[in-house]
Amino acid sequence: MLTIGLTHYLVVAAVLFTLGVAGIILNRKNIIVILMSVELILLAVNLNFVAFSQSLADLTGQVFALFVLTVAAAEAAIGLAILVTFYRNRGTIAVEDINSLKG
Amino acid sequence: MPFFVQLAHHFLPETILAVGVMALILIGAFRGERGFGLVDEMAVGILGLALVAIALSSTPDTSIFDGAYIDDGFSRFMKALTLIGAIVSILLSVDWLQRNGLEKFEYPVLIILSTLGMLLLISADNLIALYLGLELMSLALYVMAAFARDDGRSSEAGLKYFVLGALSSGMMLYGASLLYGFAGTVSFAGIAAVVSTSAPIGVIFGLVFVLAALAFKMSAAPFHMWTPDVYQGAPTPVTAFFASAAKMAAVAITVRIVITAFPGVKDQWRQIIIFIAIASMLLGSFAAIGQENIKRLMAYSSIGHMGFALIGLAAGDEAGVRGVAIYLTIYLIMTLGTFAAILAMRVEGRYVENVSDLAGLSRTNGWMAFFLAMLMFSLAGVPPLAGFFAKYYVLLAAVDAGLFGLAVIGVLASAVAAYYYLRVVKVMYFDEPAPAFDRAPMALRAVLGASTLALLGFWVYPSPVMDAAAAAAKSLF
Amino acid sequence: MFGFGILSGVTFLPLVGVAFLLTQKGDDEASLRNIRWATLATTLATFALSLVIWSGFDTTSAAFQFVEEKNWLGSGLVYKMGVDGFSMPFVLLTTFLMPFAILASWDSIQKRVKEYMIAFLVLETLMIGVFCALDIVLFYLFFEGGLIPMFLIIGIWGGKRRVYASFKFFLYTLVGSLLMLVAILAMYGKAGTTDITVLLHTDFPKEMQTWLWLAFFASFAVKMPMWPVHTWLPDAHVEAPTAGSVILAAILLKMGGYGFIRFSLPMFPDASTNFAPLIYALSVIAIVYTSLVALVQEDIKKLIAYSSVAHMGFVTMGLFTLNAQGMQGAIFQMISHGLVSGALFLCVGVIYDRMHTREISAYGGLVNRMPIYAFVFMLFTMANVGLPGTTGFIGEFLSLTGAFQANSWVALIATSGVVLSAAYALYLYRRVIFGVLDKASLKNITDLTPREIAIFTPLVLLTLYYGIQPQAILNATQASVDNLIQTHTALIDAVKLAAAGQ
Amino acid sequence: MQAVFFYLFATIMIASAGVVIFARNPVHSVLFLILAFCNGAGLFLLAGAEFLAMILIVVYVGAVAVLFLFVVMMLDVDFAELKQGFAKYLPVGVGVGVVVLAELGFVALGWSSAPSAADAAANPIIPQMSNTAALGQILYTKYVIFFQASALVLLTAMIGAIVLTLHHKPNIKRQKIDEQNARTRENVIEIKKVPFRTGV
Amino acid sequence: MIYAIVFLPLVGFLIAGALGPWIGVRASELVTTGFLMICAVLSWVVFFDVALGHNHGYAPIIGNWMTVGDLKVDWALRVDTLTAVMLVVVNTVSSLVHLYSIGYMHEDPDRPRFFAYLSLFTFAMLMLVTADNLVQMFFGWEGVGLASYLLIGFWYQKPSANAAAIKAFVVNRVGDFGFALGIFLVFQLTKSLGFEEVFAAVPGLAGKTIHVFGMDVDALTLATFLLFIGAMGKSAQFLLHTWLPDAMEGPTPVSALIHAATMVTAGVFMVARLSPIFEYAPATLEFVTLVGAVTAIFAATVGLVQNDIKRVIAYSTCSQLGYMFVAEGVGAYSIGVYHLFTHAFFKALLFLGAGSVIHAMHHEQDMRNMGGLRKDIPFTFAMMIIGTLALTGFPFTAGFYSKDAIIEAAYAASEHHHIAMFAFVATVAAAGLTSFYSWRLVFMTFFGARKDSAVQTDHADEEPTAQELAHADADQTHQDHSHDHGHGHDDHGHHAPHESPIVMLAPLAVLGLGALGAGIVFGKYFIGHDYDEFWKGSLFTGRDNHIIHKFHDVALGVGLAPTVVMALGFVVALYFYVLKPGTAQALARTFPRLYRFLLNKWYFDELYDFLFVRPAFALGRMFWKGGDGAIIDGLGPDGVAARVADGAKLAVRLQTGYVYHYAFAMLIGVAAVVTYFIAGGLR
Repeated sequence: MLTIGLTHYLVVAAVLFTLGVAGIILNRKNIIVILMSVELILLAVNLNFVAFSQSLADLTGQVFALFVLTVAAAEAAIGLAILVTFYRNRGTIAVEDINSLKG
Repeated sequence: MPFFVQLAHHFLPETILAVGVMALILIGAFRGERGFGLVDEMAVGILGLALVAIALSSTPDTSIFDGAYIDDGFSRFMKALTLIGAIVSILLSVDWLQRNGLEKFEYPVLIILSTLGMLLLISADNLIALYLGLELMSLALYVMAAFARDDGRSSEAGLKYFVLGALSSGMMLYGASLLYGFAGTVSFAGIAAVVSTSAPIGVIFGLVFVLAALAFKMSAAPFHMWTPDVYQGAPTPVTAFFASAAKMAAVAITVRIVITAFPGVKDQWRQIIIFIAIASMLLGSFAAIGQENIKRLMAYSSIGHMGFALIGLAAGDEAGVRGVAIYLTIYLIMTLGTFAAILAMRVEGRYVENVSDLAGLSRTNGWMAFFLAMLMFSLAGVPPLAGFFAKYYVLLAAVDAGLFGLAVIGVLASAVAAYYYLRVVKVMYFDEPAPAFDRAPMALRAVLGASTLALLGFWVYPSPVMDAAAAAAKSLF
Repeated sequence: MFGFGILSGVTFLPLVGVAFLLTQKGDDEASLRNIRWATLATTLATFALSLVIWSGFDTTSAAFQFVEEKNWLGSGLVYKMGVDGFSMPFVLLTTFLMPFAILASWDSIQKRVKEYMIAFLVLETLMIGVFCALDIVLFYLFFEGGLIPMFLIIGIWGGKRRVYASFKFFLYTLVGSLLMLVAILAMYGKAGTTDITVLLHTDFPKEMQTWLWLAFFASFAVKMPMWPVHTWLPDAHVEAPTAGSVILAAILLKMGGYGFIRFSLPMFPDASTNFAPLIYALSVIAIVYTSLVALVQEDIKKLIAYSSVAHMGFVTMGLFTLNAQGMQGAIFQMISHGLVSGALFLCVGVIYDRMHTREISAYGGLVNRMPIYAFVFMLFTMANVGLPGTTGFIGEFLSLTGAFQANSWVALIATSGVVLSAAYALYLYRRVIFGVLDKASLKNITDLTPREIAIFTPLVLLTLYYGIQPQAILNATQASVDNLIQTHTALIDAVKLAAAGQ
Repeated sequence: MQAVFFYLFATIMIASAGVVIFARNPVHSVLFLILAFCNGAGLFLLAGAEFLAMILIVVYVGAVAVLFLFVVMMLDVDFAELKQGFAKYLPVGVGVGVVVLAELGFVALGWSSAPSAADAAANPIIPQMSNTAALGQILYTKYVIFFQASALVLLTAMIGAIVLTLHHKPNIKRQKIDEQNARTRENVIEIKKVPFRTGV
Repeated sequence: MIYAIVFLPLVGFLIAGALGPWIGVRASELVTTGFLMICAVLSWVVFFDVALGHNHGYAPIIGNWMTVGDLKVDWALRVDTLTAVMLVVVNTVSSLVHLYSIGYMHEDPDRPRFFAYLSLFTFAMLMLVTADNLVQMFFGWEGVGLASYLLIGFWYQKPSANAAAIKAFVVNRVGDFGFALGIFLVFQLTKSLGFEEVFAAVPGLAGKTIHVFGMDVDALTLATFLLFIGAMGKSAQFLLHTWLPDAMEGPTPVSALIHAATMVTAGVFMVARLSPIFEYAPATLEFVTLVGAVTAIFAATVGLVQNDIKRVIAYSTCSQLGYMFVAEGVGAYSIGVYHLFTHAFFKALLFLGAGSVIHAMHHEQDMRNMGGLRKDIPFTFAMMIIGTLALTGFPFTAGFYSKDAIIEAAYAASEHHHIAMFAFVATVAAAGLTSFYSWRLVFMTFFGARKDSAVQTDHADEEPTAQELAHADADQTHQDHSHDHGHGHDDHGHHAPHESPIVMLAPLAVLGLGALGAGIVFGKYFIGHDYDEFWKGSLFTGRDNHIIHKFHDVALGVGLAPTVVMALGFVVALYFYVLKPGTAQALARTFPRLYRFLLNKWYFDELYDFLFVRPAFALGRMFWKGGDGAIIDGLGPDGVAARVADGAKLAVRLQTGYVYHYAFAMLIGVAAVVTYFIAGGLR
């Protein structure tokens, strides 16, 4: 329990991942929170990579995590840009209101 | 192999696109709003150049960049399809963009960037390359979906696609991390080597997450939900691009990863693929019934078709992959043709996209009605049109692999699907005419006619496609 | 040229006509006339070419003749065409009836004539192809492809409920055929080829045969159509334009029977033997059931459509008797039905063109003004009833003779169909033709025009000629039938021996 | 000691992640997201990924999270109330969530890498080399093509953000220095002689 | 020569039928009648050559009809004594009827068609009697059925005629159903359908049992039984008789030709032709006897009360056919054929006479509207008397020889044959009844007071006419029966009865001659001393069958019995209708139920209507709306389409448009697959 091993990291990452997914599904308030949830998921993933990297004594995991971080930043930028566009058109970003396309 | 040799021999199409897109951005930046026409034409040229580069390359299958990237027959085949999809999508888009005030040079630039992502994706031979290719493709697609930024529906489409796409990326990454953690390597070959000896539940987890994300990209059920909304909301030329090029890449990487990285757990992934295939075919068949918006109809149709393509993958052997390759080729032609027709649906300068707007088309525009009808019959898989051969080869592989149940469900689903394709034909041929369409630009007519002729004549001289697909499939095994 | 043979020629000749029609523009009388004559000429040329084939056909051989083969599609698929005793009569029937279909549409089709004629010519190509194909996938191609033009013919030029009917027709047959497709694929997997001549000599395992048989059955039973998957037929017949009904009844329905002879019986002998009782049961139900239904119809075409189902019951029953009389009778019955039901639909078309209704109650007493028509209709009614001296009798008699040897109960019930067929056919005839002509709308109805007489004359003569001299057709099929029966018997005996050995 | 910090970081991170999701005020969500990132960086440090930890702070907290905050502020969204119907699906949603969590936990708890995994390592960690240097070594040699690709990703993001949000609004008065400098008296001012009592 | 006999009528048919409108009415009449005259003469030549001469018969093959496997069927014309007899009967009566029709139908505009039909019928009948195999016989069999159908429905504007035509065809088809099955069984047993081959194979099959219809039965019994069902249909025997009275809707010459002299005797002919088979099936023969006897008595009882002049004769025909079957049933085929021969003359005579009466009365057929005609049409009256005498078996007329022979044969056979005794009693009783109704006809028509035919009798307070009842059930859709039988009634309604023209009377005379003399002249050949020389083996009798010899030796009482009852019948009729008119009505009122029972022909039409016609329509409707509509379409295409539509609705409803639902779906998808694998892994 006191020696922190791979499993500890994996469990923490799993919980964080689940929270992120739950955030997307349960959140009904606004879409920004969903974007944040996505960031949480990516954090969990990075945690996994780093933990594996340490456990396997292999840098590849960290490289992967580095790219994830990079891309996540780009993703966040685009996500927010689309969000702003949407807000300009509709004047809302409430999740419940994003349903003019359905069926 | 020296880096630049690798670039020149095996990375040429990608290099052309990357360098080309820089140039286009510069041109666009300097010419501003007026740059669209030039950039657009140059974009076609660049993509065409890449296509030529692929067509002319005859190098043996080679892995480059320390096993991160592979240049083989399969990738060349799929890249060619993707590039064709991209080129035609641009051709289809010009008129629409101009009429809708969206003639921005960023559009072709984004298409090329996205296409570049697709090429990376198709050739990816490790998880990092997979991820980067996927994201490069997707980020551009998110933007393109929302490209009509003054249109609320376009924004909504972009938003939905983005949110769900980000979720799927997260899932894929989580799966990738598990795979990496288990195998200690991100290369497909390395994973294959490890997994062939033992495959604990953790690996299966990783596989499921990765496949879920890829299924999302190719819009297979139950990860398809974004598809109808995005297809409907996105600008129509963008939808065409989604439905053509993007799918090619997504299916290609799915095929590559399960075949090259997971041959040891074939039984497991086959079950996943079968599940996804059946769900997609059923959903695609049922949900499209009663759709009034033809783009939405095509969205559901594409879901069903992806399910069908996956039948070939489920067979998991060379014949199956060949089937998938043929299927995608034919599907690409059908999709582009259909979207050409959809883009030609313009009444008094206004674009319309309801099935009922096609009413009586056979009398107001006989040729277009005929072409579209043939496309519909082909999509329904009625012989002797090419759509039948697409289905034939995947079913053949499935039956050979003993997947009778899957094949039977597949054909029954296609019978249901035939209903809504027929409905389009019925509206065009049996109903009283609606207002006639404006004359479509040359590009649309050419694409529509050429694709229909290709479908009609496929059975006369199919061997180019057949041989290429066979060679492509062979390189994976 | 390109090494294609005469069969490809006859198959694709109609497409040449199509190419010509495509060059025709305009809706004026002159171009309409051009279109009609060109179509007629094409069908006549096709018929002539098929006669050339017929003249070179060796009836004493059970082998495939005029075989041509081309590599195609790779992976075992070949473009292979050929005819034998089973297919030759159907090729002739098809090419023979097409000119009549065109003539029957001469005046009655006034809108979109060019498209109509193109649809028919394409349909002809596909129909001939079905009977000539010697590759099972090629067969399937033609078999399914025929749905498209027929769908359009019913849907565009059909009656009030044409949409429902065309969809029902298309989807019903599609579902059946798709199951057959799966079976074809499985056969390919097993045999490694789709060449029919090879498949005929492939032994499929028993278990597999069962499934393959059922899948083929699904397709052919719908196409036949057998009870209880016949319900598309009345709707399709009723709504289709006259020529469409003619072709539907005369040729498309025969594809199911042809399929049974070409595939189910020789390729899956065990399963065919095992499933024969099922076929018998469905056939006799069809005969009695649909005859009774025909009795109460109010629509002329629907009545004839139901009677077609009953007659196809004789065919399926005869085919599965697996004796010479039954099978020859069944094949003959198909040819005969092709002539007779085609002619009957033409008869309906004659009065439909004049009155634009198919309600039986709208007619009555036509003989007063249309004696020639009454005679023609009577003759075909009697042929439909199976009166000796007409083709209808030969088919019915032979298939029943065969059935009696195979299963007396089946023959007993099926024979009762002759009573019922007399009842519904004469009841129809009486209500349409006989009686006092007291309906004001009929007062000015005219008798057959010379064009119509020209249509019916050959049909009348052939119906009578083959009723008295059926041997021309029977000879053509004999070698193939004998060959099939011998092979089948040998196979079944071998299986029995093996079973006994264990 | 390591364990203490691990538990500390992990607990705070998960707790703040929970707040991110459930906070009613989106500004609070962003702030707790930053907290979660900081603690995540702590965990990275514990796992020996110093460079990544710094990147996380610099890029994520410094740029991404601030961008979020900026957008939240800019859009000025309401504190949306939970709508009806939410409770109806909650049990199902929570149920599925719990199942997923249990499964992930099951995998995590029972984790064991393949025996050959450590040997398969393509880029073994060399203890003598600093984390940053080692990463740099790989990134600019072996994975340079990915490095370029990620650059294209960022380019795409830039173009995308611009094309979606940059508005060239007409009728906005801007200072055009070159034009202003280029003005001469001659072509700006025109002198007219106006006769008396007739008006212009 | 035989070709000429058989095919001249066909040529006549084609000429009159195809060219009738061009060559004109008169030419059509002359061509067809002329050809038939030639045929008749040639037939007699053949008769003298084959039957009375020493020619043993021949069967030239015209050509192959069909050859399929073992089944080989040829077109051939078999000529032997039996055929020769039939040729004579058919062609003689037919030519006379052609001739007669020239007069009878002279008002009808469609005469070419009529004569064409008559010739067609004759051709078919000749094909039947010259058949050398069962299939060709079936060809003729159905051919005469077709001609009968056409001729009954000749006046197509009459709904009742159409109904009767259909009824005749369909009821005959019921018989054909058995005939066809019989042919199939014979083929199965002997692998052949040619008479020579079949007959040769039959002795080897005697007593053999086969397994058909799930039972083990005696092969030949079943075969003959099935074949006999065909005979019952064509010869209007009990249970399948209902069409014959209705067939009187056709023109009267048709009734004479088809429904008295020739076609209806096809069944009798068939049994005689197939005597080599029937002889080996004693059980069937008993059945034949039974059916014949029941028909004889049944038809006679119904004939007692009918008022339509033609129907009386029709029932009489039915009854006489029963006699013939009784003879054949007891093994005396020659007697059956002999009665067929004599009956053809006197029954044709009676019908043509009745036709003459009807012609005289301007197409009035109800005897209650007739009376006292003997002075107006004396020649017809005389001929009718001759016919009646022959029918009732007045000594030395034709009927006397043949009918008495049957009764005696029945008695003679009764020592082996239980049913023969019943047959004897029945035939004797029927002889009495025959005498009664025949004389009743004569008395009602020719005696008593003249009635004005122009005034329609008000039937309201009387019993309904048989005709009304017959048609009430023949077809539900036609409830308007006009009494306007035939053509020209209105034009000539007010003229007095008149004698018919010479073309009608000449045939009567010829037939009258036959009715008087055929018995005396030919008796010894058919059933007497020259039996063997005459038949030359064309009829087969088994080794134990001595009936031809035994019937001559029956007791005197038996021989006298028919004559006595005949006389009795005459007396009763005389009393009822001449001496004390009104007795019949009184009797009818005393036994109303019996009267109605007989008048309505034992309610057979109603029974069949209830048992077959209505259920057939009801079943058809049920199968159509219920089976096809509700069940097959409901569960099949329409049902599937509805379910698919439901599925589509569901799929669309899942597509809510909410992002979180979509994400949730993805999660569920992943969770489901993962759970599946974990569950699989744990297992």
